[in-house]
Amino acid sequence: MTAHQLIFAYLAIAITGLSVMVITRRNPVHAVLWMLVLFVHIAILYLFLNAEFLAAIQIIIYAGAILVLFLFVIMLLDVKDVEMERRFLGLWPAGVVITAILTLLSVIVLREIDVFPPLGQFSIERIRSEGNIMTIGRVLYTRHLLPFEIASLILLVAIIGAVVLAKKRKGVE
Amino acid sequence: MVPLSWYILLSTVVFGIGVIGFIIRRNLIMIFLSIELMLNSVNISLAAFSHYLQSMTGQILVFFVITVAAAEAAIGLAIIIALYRHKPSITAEEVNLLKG
Amino acid sequence: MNNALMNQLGYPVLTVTVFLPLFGAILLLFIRGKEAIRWITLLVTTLTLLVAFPLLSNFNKDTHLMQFVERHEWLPSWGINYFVGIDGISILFIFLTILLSILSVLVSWRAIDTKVREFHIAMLLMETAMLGVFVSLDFFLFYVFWEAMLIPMFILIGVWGGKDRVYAAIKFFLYTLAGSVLMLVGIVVLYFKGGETLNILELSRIRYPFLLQCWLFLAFFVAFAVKVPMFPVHTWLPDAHTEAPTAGSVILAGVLIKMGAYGFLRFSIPMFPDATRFFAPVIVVLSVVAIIYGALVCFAQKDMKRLIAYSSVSHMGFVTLGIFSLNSQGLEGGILQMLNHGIVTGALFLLVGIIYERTHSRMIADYGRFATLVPWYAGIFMIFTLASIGLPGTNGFIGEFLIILGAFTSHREFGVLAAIGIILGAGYMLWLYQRVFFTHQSTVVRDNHEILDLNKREAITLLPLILFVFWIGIHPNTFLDYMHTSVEHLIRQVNITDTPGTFAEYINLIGGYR
Amino acid sequence: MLILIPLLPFIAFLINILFGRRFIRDRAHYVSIPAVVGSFILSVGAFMDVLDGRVINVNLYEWVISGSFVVPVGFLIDQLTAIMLIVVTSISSLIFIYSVGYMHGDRGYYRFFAYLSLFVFSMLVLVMSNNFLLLYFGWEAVGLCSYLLIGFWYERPSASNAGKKAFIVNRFGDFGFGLGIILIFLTFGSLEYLKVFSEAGSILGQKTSIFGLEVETITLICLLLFCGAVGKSAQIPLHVWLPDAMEGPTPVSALIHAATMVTAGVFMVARCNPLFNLSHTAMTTVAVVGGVTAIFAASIGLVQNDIKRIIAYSTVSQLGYMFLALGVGAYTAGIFHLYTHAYFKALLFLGSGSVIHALHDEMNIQRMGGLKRYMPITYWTFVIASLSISGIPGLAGFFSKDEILYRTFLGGGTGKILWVLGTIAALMTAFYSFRLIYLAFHGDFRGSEEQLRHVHESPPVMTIPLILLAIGAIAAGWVGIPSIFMEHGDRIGEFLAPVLGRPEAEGAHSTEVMVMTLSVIVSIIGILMAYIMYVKKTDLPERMGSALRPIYTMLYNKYWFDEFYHVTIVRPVLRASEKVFLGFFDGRIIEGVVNGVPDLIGSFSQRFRRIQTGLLSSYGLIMVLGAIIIIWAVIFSR
Repeated sequence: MTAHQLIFAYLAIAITGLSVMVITRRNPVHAVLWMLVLFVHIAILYLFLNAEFLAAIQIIIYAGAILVLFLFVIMLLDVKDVEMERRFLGLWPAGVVITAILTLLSVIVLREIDVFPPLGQFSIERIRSEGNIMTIGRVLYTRHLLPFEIASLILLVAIIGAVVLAKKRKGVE
Repeated sequence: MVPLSWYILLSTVVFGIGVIGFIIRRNLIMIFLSIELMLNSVNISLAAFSHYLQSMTGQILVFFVITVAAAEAAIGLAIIIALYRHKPSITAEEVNLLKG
Repeated sequence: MNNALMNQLGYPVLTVTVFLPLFGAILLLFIRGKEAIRWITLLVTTLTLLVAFPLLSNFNKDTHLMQFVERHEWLPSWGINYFVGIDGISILFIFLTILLSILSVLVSWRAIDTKVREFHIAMLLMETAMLGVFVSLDFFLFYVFWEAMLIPMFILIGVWGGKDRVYAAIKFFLYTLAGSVLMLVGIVVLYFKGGETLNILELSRIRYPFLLQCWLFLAFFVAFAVKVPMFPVHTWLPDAHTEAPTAGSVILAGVLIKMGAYGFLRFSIPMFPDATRFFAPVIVVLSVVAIIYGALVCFAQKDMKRLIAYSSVSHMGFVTLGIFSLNSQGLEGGILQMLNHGIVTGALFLLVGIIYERTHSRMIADYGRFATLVPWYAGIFMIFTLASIGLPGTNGFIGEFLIILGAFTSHREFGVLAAIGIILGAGYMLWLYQRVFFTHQSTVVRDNHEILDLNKREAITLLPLILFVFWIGIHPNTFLDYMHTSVEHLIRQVNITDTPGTFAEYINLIGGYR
Repeated sequence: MLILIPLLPFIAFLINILFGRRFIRDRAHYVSIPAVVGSFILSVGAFMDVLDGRVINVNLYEWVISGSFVVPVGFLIDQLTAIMLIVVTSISSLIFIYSVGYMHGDRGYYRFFAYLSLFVFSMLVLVMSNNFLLLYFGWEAVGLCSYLLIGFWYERPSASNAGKKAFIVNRFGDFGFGLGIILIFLTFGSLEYLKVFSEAGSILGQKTSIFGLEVETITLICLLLFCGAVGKSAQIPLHVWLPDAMEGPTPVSALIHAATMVTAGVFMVARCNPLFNLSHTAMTTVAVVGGVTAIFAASIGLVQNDIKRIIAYSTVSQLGYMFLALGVGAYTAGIFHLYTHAYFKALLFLGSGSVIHALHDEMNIQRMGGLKRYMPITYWTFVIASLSISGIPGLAGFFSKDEILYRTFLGGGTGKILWVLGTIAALMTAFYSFRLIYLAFHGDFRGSEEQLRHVHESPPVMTIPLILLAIGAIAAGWVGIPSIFMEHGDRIGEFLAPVLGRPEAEGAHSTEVMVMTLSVIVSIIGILMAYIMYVKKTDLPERMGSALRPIYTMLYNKYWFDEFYHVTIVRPVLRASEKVFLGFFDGRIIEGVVNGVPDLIGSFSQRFRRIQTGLLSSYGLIMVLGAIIIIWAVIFSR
């Protein structure tokens, strides 16, 4: 068991535990905070996969922006205590069991995957030499330019949508 | 060297947890969080594949997933606010106007 | 005569006849005032008669080929073209349709007062669709008109009908649609099997394998059996008739029902001769059952229109019996009986409509001793009752006698059973006549309605029909002459047992006609 | 010229029916009588032509052409038709004149004369036609007129019921008749008399199978044709309509149900004698049916009390005689009896008509009596007619009925039995005829005072036809005097020979004399019995009646034929159509299916609706389940 594998093991266990913690918290705020810790661990994992840019994005955007947004909304809707108690739906054991089956099956299927398409030309050394961000930028703005523009459109739509939905309509109560 | 299958295993487990969260939680916001969780698990597997297959497409996809997640979170939460204004509680059961 | 299918008249008479009512319908959109609408519709329908008249005068009686043919590309990529023409079989029905349309407009002069414009537009659209079905020689065109026919009738029953008209309209529509959907499947199969063309003439020349013929025959049979209506699928007819307004009933009984039988003559028999010969006994049994079943049920009817509706089930049983006896007497008798049935039952519905306008009741029990009240009406009703039970000298007799003669030659026992239908027919019709006009049943209707005898308009409506009853009765040859060659041709087609000789005859014909 | 004979009455019909209501009203007879008399004169002219040998057979136009089935509209005037023309037109003229008086003041006066003219037209077409289809046309048209005329006073439910009954029972007969005509066409290829009768011999051996049983074609044809005759001439199974037809006005009964229409069946069988001669079985059936009907109807006539019904049953019985003659091959005797019977039966009906007219529609002879004093002409003409029908020598009935009995006697084994039946029937005929006379005309009046005051002899317009018919009843017989009395006295036999042929069996003179004397004795006994029972010992009928109570009730109720038909045919048809066909088939099965399918689909979709719970998590759960299934499929599909 090399150091590398040990760290991975820790990360894996941490991520799984944190995820469980996230979905079991009674108070949504605690859940969001645990989520934050989870995101940090995921960022570290990305580092191992030498995707530094992704790790940064994860922390800044995902944890920084989206979770903060969640916090704002949770604060906005001061959920009453009674809401807090009954966390789970009536038939929660059924849900857990079914999902367990789903996960099990997926694992069986995914373990079978052994076919490897030809390796791309971005070997690890090359990425290290140029720097992750440089490579992403070159690839992003050449082959994936169109998706990039569409992504910007999606965000624009999201902004307008959020404003329209959340705005207080005059008189419509 | 950590083999690729472990990463896949990890992402599947996290995805499973996300699904459980989505199914059994009553609070809409917690459902949203579970969705975020599911998305992150997908990101993990994408990143892993990008690393092992030495191609940047994986990372680009993760990048786009995050943007979409952001948009989705914004819209979702806006809907929750609109719902909340309509009826104080935001548990999934009350929101069943779509009942057939 | 290389172009064997030429158009004698030069100008496209069929297209004009078929689409003149449509043009009239469009015209109606811009006209205001109920009276104006009625007069314009009457004008359009009579104009159609005048336009169609040359068809009769220069119809060439001794060729079985299609006449007054028009052929234009419509959707060339699928081999669909606007291809119309008529022959001995379809020419009489065109005039029956036109005549009944005129009379329906006349009879609903006072009866229809709400939404007059829509009513007359529906009538004209109906007329175009019906004429279209009789003239079209391209399956696509045929199917378009076949379905187009349903919509106006659905509206006629659904809007201006009686109490539970919606149920009747929907039942009518679904019944026919279910049938014609199967026909559509048949058409598509034919399209591929017949060499990527929808031209009816070419499709009826090709000899399909026996099993395929059977399947296609059944598909078409369902569509036409529902329309005819043959025994098991007839229950839509009484409902449709009781709920339909007078004009609707006249058109429904006069023409729509003939579509099914016409379909047999135009499609089932020429295209699937072996299957026809194979299924003929089954259909003959069904027809005989329809005759006797229809007649027997009439004894139990309380409503006049339902009784006449069931009697037309029995009469159409005679028609299908005649057609599927597959000999010249039977076929000609069948076609003539379709004409007679259109005239007689159309007239009976007109009569019931006329008296309904005055007494607002169709129940036989409400009537009694009307002969003294409305003698002229009683006299005319007697004429059509006698025509309906086939008294010699009227048109009914010629048709029924030829049919029973034809049925007797091909299926001896069924001819005898069918003849029982004549006795039953006399039974229920005379019983109806007696209860309504002679015996003193009830004064419910007589007291609180001021009942006048026929006025001029109603007399004019009935006059042509009376004329036809006696004309066909005394001198049927004027009508039979049109059919002889076409029926001979049809019989030759059915009885072809793969003798190359006759087949060769078609080949050179195609050459010339192309 | 020839076409005018039927055309004149038809024109009269059109004029009366179209303009009757407003213009003609009570002057309708000015239109109809000239027409009928005109055709009578033309008929006499035609008779003269035929007398000196000119048989006319002309086709006017092609009526129906359909493939090989070609039927012309054409007329054939030969000896048989000539005689029928004379009978029909002469009696119609007299009855038309009589109706002027009888129907005077009736609201539907023009309608009555219109229908009568239509009837004469149809009867003439029937008689003159030269092919079976035109015969069928006349046949049904005559049936229509009898329907219209029986139900003339349609206010009375019994009248319109009787009319409907007559038409439908006739339709039963025409059902067989139509099939017979079709079979003729199929075997001979044509419907014209000349072609059919000339080729009659050619189909002797032929057999046809119908409903599985193998029957000789010629017998089947003859039986089917006879089936029509039975319907029209009211023989045994289909006789029920004639007594009810008495609901119509008396001139109608006289014309249609005595002289002309009912004899159409006899005429048709005589016309088709070439066919009937070929089939022995058909001939015997005709004879047996005729004989049985004769005695059966006569027996019922003994006990009836309604004056017109007695005469109606006497008509059925006399028709039985005619068919008996035809059955044994004596066609000329049959037609001769038809000829004489037309006169005295019409006279009987008109006589009873004037009695009813005088007593204001009193039909029951038990409530009449002693009318001799008030209505001498009617009485004497009635007596002449009764004597003639009973077969008293010298009068018409004797010659024709005796000829029939003689021919039957010669007709072999069955002939002898039928001859016995015939003689007994002759006894009954004499008895009931004179029972009627004694009850109606002799003794003291049993009606109401008010009737007595109004009793009067009928006006001349009614009595003159009675007298003329009485002359006919006497003189008509002299045309066929048997060879015993006068050398070639049987002029009518010779006249009809070319069409109907000569009967082969020539018995010795002695047997003819024996049969003749026997029949005279029998009729005299009948008259005496009637005299004793109804004039001398008037209590005898009650004692006899009570003694033979069961027989009396059976006869009085006409052997319960009507009730039998009602139970076996009418009620089952009505109930079946109500319950079985409309109720069960239409109501349950077909409607069930037609309405069942949409309901089924409706309920099915109802269940699906419940899946949409609106709960987010349940949707999630379903998605997961879907995923599991897909993955499972992927795993195990490889």
